Amino acid sequence: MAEAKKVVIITEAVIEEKVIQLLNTHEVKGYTVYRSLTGKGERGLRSGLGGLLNFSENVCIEIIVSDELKALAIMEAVYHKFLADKFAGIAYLEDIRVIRPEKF
Amino acid sequence: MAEAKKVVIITEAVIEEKVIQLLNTHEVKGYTVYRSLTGKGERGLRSGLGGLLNFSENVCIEIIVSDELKALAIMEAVYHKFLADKFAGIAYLEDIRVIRPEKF
Amino acid sequence: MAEAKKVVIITEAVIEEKVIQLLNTHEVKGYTVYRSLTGKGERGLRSGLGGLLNFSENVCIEIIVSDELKALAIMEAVYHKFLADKFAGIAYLEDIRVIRPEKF
Amino acid sequence: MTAEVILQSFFSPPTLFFALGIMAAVIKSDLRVPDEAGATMGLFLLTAIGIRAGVAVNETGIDLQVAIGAIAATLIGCLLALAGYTMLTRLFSIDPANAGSIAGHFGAVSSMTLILSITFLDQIKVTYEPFVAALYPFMDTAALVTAILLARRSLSSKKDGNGPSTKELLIEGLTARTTVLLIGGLVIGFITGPQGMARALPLFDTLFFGVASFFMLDIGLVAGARLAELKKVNKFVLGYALLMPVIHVLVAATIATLIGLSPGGVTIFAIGLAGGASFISAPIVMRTALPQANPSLSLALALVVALPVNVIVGIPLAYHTAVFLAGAL
Amino acid sequence: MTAEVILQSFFSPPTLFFALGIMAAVIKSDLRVPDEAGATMGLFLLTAIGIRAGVAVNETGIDLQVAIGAIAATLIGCLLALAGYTMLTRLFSIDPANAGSIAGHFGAVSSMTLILSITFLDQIKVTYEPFVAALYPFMDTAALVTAILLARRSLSSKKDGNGPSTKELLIEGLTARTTVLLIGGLVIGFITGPQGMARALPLFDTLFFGVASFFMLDIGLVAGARLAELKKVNKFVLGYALLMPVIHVLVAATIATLIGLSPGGVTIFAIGLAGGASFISAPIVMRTALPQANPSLSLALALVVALPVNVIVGIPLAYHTAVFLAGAL
Amino acid sequence: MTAEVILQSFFSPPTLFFALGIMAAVIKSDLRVPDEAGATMGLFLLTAIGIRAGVAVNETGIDLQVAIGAIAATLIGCLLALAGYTMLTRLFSIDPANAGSIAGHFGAVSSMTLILSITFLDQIKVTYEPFVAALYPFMDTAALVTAILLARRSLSSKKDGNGPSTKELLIEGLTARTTVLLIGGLVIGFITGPQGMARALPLFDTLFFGVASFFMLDIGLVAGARLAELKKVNKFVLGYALLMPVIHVLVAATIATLIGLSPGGVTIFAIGLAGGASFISAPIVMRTALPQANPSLSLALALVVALPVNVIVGIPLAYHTAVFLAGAL
Ligand SMILES: Nc1ncnc2c1ncn2[C@@H]1O[C@H](COP(=O)(O)O)[C@@H](O)[C@H]1O
Ligand SMILES: Nc1ncnc2c1ncn2[C@@H]1O[C@H](COP(=O)(O)O)[C@@H](O)[C@H]1O
Ligand SMILES: Nc1ncnc2c1ncn2[C@@H]1O[C@H](COP(=O)(O)O)[C@@H](O)[C@H]1O
Ligand code: NA
Ligand code: NA
Ligand code: NA
Repeated sequence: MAEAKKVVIITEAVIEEKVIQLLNTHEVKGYTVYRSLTGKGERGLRSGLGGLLNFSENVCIEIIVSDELKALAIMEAVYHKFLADKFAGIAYLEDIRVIRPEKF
Repeated sequence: MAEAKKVVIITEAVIEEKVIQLLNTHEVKGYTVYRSLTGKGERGLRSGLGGLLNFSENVCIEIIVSDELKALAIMEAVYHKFLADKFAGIAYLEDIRVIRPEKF
Repeated sequence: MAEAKKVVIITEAVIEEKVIQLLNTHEVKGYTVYRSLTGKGERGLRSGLGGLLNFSENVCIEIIVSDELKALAIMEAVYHKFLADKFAGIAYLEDIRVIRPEKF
Repeated sequence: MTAEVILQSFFSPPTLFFALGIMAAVIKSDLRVPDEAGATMGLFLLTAIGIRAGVAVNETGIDLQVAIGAIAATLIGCLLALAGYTMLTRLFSIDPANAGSIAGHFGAVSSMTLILSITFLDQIKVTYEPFVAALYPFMDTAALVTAILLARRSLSSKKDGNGPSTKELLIEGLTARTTVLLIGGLVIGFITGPQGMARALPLFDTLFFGVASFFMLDIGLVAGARLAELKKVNKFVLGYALLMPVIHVLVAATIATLIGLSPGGVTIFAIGLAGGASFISAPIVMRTALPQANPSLSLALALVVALPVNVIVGIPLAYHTAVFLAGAL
Repeated sequence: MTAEVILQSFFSPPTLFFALGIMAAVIKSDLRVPDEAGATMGLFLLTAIGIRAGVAVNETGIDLQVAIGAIAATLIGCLLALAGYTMLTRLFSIDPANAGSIAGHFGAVSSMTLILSITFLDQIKVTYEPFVAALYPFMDTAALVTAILLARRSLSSKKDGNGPSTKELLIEGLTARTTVLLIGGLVIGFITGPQGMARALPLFDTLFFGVASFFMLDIGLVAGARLAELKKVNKFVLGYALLMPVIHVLVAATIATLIGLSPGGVTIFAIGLAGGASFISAPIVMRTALPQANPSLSLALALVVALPVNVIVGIPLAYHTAVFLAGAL
Repeated sequence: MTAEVILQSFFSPPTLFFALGIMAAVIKSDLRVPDEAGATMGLFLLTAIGIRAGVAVNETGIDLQVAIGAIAATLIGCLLALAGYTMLTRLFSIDPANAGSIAGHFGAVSSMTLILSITFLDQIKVTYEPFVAALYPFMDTAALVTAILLARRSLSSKKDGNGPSTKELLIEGLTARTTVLLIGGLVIGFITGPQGMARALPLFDTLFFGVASFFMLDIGLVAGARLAELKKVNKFVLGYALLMPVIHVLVAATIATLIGLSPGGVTIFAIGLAGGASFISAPIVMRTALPQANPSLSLALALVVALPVNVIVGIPLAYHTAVFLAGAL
């Protein structure tokens, strides 16, 4: 068991792929995506629009990394590229413990 | 980066709107909802009933607040109004770190 | 409010029931399941295959227990029985605080 | 002849699909109908009932009978809920919350039973007053509101003001999706008439029976998964669930015959509206209106006891009662 | 006669279902159409339009008119986006991002309006050149790309290279699901012809009208839930949304008549392609191409203003304009 | 004439929709069929096959041939799995887990290929023994169980007792949703017969071909998204996937002719049951029964290699073989 960090990003479903591309440039070893979330924040209520489009839905992307600095770098990058002024979204960090640290 | 608290509430889908109304009276700045969960607890297995109704499904509502006392107040309020003896559900708290604390 | 541990297991949807059977042998008092996740890890991209089968989907199973040793035992058991070499998946642990500790 | 009609009802595609669903659940097959598909079939069937009724009413015209029917449906809804609640609390000593919840489920309308009573008449080629299906919300809302109010009067928790008020309950009943689709479909069908609707009927009319059959597979799967809950049910309550639909049918058939409905219309009124026990909308209403009640209990009674009994015995029984009363009264 | 056609359009099942959906949302009914059901109906309708067009083209043969139509559709797409953008920025002082987004939504094609213009002609039994629906991607992509490029030219953020390039935009338009299904269906229908497709037509042809009607219930629910957003909309912009479809129809009808389309073909070209404001694909494209724009604004205008106006007034207007121009030009 | 039938098979709506789906995936269109819609179409098609077969058997009656067919199907399932496993391990030195998984996928029945073989015969108007489709679970379960047992015998991990036992495997096969729907539909169709089912046939019969076509779009999208995985596949294994269906067809067609099936029945037996490689149920079974096997490999072979080859070449080939054998034997 070793310490690791979990970065959580909740943002608009339309940019899911772009966020993942950015994660890949940071060479993350894995991530998990939860889809079809709804939520509310500064930029108002975000919730589905019938079956027409996933455009007002949120997704949650979680990335576990062993290295705290890397975690912070990912958060900053996502924050500045997408969340600061363009797309609705938040990013936060949690401390967790994992079994095989070299995996993350 | 600043400390913040994440309150997590897992409860019956039928009261989602009521819980959110309660959150609004606490003037939370945002929340995120995960739908269509299943689970098991004191009050037995809770899982979907075909397409007939969402009445035995769970939802997870996450609220991030910067202020620990506010987080505790929200948990207590939800717990006493809904979970204590009426609806199936649990509530817990996590420590997290966020980028723009004034948002929460 | 008391300390508790949350064990999180993210793995293939096809073994959801088997993991839950294992949890039952550990006499957990409850769990929550999030379905239809997608993700990427050592064993490649895992995401839905049209409506044909849920076989390349992930699920997230969360178990809250008051006792740290029990949490570790669950993680180890799931890890060795399913994740070590057979099925795609990860397991991790978070510290949380709960309202009625005897429930968990 | 009764036996023959019961056989015909039993060996019809909807019943057989229901049985297949139950069996699949019992043998723990991995067969699942996606939730969204089940929900969509349900919406479609309610809309189709409304449309068919509306088109038919457009052809036959409206008269005083519709208003009389609405009043009768409302009164019967109140009456059945009151009778059920009293029986459950007095005779079987059930606590107020569960008594209210069960009486509400059985007083409310089961849209599936309504659908099946219509497919039954369609199949044996018996006509009926087309507006009868549209009396749904009157009986449904009346029964739910009555049952909830009775239970709340006896519950201390009624004072904590947490549940919905009577007005909220009425609004909830009248804006429920079943009401909106049935009445909405009826109005649309009435406005457009057979000509305007002609090109949409291959969907709403021709496919109705097939979709109703396939939908019963889903209902059967859900019912089958709840069979185990029956074991936990108190024997008396089980008896109530077996007998109550029959009483509902007899009472409602008599009144429907007295207000002048044809045997077909009486059948739908008696079993499609009064006899069925709601397992789609009532559970949701009761969950928030009487949260102290055990939701598994009322659901198991409505879905696993009342529905099969109604499908196999109740529908043909209602039809025969209607034919008998038409001669007798 | 115009009034009669407007009435006929208003009292047709699709319009009435749309109204039912809006009403259900307004009275806060719990009626919801599952997302997946709505999406599937949308995919089905687009495929069916393509198939029907393809089978019809197989019967009539292809000629030069198709190529001329494609060029005309592309030019009109650019023109309408340019006109809209200029009007919004110059006359109403809207900022570039929102002006680009709104002009793009209104220049792009609304597949729902396209579907309804076809059901309208089907119902009044007017024929049309079958290939016209397939001009969709030409006008749609041209309008979106033009609007985005105009907005980006005025935005400093165009330099941060974060949004898609012009080439990416073109590719996005041509690979969009609407394009793939319409053109794909057209090609499949064309290859198999009426014989090969015969056994699939009970699905793609006979059910088309019914599904289009039922789908409008879903669209109405979504539109109804957004009615509130109208209050926040600037009055001038509201005027733009009310007037613009009419201008689009007049411009497009004139050009379509000049290139020799029949009144039916002109109707589809003018309202089904040019007059509608996209509320399915444009919002997604604009969200990533011009993220600074307010997505609720353009969506409310397209869905809550333009769609109802088009359904009730626009479609019959386009048809009458087409008939008038056929005589005049 | 063979070429003509191949062309007809290639240019039929199901094949063209499959090609459209693959193309949409290749050009990275945003076209997606919602998972629930795909699943529902699959359930519907299996039920419809069962119902159609049951109604037909009701008309023709049952005889000894059904029992003989079931025995033959079981034996062929075992035989094909054994042959495949031996070939893969001996000739191509594939490890036991992957060899078992691949042999199981190819020995098991592909419900899509079954559906397409039926639509093919429907379209060229060839009749067949209606019960043949219902032999599905016999061949399917026999092949899966045989392949898994062979692989487990060679794997040390078989001792850790983690995977399902032989009995569990048999139960899994017989309670699988494909089995339940096919056999269930067959029994229902048989009980009700043509009269009882008449009102449900607009759904289960008239729409069958259209839904099968549209469903192939979804399958094509899924297959297209997996094309890349082919590059990683060992050349020998690729050859196995290309050749094996042909061998299956020849073996099964011979036996089916010997037990006296008509050319139509032989076609369904040979390609609809034996020739197809399962990509819906087998992957799920294998994932838990032989978790050491690479799931992407077998899926890519079944879906991206065997399915297209079968659709284009396999089905017409099986039909011609059947016609030839009917004359020769
Ligand atoms: N305080 C919060 N707690 C939980 N989730 C939040 C919070 N604020 C924002 N979110 C989520 O982040 C999304 C975008 O937030 P925003 O950019 O503030 O509109 C919202 O739709 C919510 O899903
Ligand atoms: N120990 C636990 N760990 C994780 N989730 C739980 C736990 N206990 C309860 N839950 C969740 O909370 C819901 C309601 O719990 P209960 O009120 O205990 O029946 C369950 O259906 C689960 O989704
Ligand atoms: N570093 C990570 N962060 C978040 N989720 C991960 C990570 N690694 C793996 N996962 C999740 O666990 C699943 C299985 O991982 P693996 O066994 O590494 O292929 C993936 O599909 C992801 O959903
Ligand atoms: Na009732
Ligand atoms: Na337009
Ligand atoms: Na096979």
